[in-house]
Amino acid sequence: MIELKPSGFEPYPALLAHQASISQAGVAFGATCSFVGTLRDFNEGVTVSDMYLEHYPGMTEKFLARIADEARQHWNLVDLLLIHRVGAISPGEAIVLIAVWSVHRGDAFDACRYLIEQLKSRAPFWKRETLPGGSHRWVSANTDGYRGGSGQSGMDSAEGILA
Amino acid sequence: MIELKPSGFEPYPALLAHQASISQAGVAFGATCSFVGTLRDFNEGVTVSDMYLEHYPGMTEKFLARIADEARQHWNLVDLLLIHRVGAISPGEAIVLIAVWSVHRGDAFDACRYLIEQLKSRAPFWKRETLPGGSHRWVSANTDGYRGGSGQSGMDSAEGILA
Amino acid sequence: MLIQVLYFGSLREELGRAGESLAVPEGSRIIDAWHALNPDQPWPDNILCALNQDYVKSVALLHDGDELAFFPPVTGG
Amino acid sequence: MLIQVLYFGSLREELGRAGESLAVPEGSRIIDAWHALNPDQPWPDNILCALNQDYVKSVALLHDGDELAFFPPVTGG
Repeated sequence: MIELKPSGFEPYPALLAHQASISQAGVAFGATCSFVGTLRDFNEGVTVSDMYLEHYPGMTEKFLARIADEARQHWNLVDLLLIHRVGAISPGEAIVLIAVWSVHRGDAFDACRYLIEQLKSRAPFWKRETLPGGSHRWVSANTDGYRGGSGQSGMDSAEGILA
Repeated sequence: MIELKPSGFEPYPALLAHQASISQAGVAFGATCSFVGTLRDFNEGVTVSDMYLEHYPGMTEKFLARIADEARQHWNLVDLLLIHRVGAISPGEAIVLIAVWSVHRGDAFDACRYLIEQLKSRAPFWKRETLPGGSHRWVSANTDGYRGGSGQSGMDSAEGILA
Repeated sequence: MLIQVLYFGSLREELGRAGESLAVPEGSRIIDAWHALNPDQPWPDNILCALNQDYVKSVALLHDGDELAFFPPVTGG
Repeated sequence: MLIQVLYFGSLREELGRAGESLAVPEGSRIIDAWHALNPDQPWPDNILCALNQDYVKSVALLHDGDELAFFPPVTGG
């Protein structure tokens, strides 16, 4: 199931509610991998205010449905759940939940990672950050999701607010 | 935090309780990756009865603490939680929860995957499956966590019960 | 041919427009539509294009009734 | 030297013993302790050994007071 949420949601209760619907016919899954992206309230010592998540109505849903189909075709999955916020979001709130259920752990892990990487690099969402003075700036780009070390690439300061 | 649980536990409430303790000083994490292993109630059409999880008191705790330390040294983590059942376990119950919090998603994903792979291949736990007639058999080996396809290796039938 | 054009994110804000209609001759490509709509703006670095809600390259041909979108690198998740 | 020996999982069940003490001469290795305790059992395929709760190879030297464990491949998680 794929859902765009215009207001706050609790990722783990949402995961459990979806899992209950999977489990009704018996416990068919042995592995669940989930990812939650959360808006931090601090970035390098600066308090982060609200964020606004713009999206492209129609294309965003289409793109998320496509990557979900790709994941289902590529791995042996029991089910998946993808919830993404749109609109105004406050520090501490969940931005995205991806949960993948499978029989064996490799499929759940790999599909979950695939979905978040595709979403981060290609799904039409744009984050606009509210600065302390009330002005705003657009987050310029997502990165590979690492900071420093291990030969991973760095990232610009605006992106550093989010995972 | 690392915990061996002699009775059932609810993985996502446990995750949330731990997350609340992390968040008390502000939302320092942007990414959470979690894995839950669940005992299935069906394996290739055969109803699975209870499982017993034996462990090596002392060494199990020591081993889990070591892989947690390794994960903290290798990746930039905010915190991690690892809960594993011991003793009698019923279908539908969680066997293991691994949750990893980090600033950036790559660290949480990679550390979570590292922990479950190390745990599956090296942590001193042994599963004894109760068969429908009341007799039992030992699960012979864990695998790489995939079934068929994608050039992944297969697994024996006893292992197929669990992710 | 008439197409519908949409702008998102910082690009929408920089241009001061969320979208507009455009009449283009047969054989027009995406980059031609950009220049017709924004004659004083060079083709932006890193701009992304979607035609009828699928990613395409700037050389893609336009057809009557197309929905064309321009936007900066995405930052969801 | 006196060591403590433990067995786990299917191996414990096959041997019918969870553990025992063993006196070994100086210079004994893990594999020597196995043969002393199980004279009619060949060294099992895939057996794992831990000495004082750390994985070691079968050629590891024993010391007085050691805790030695034998067990089959692990199946947790």
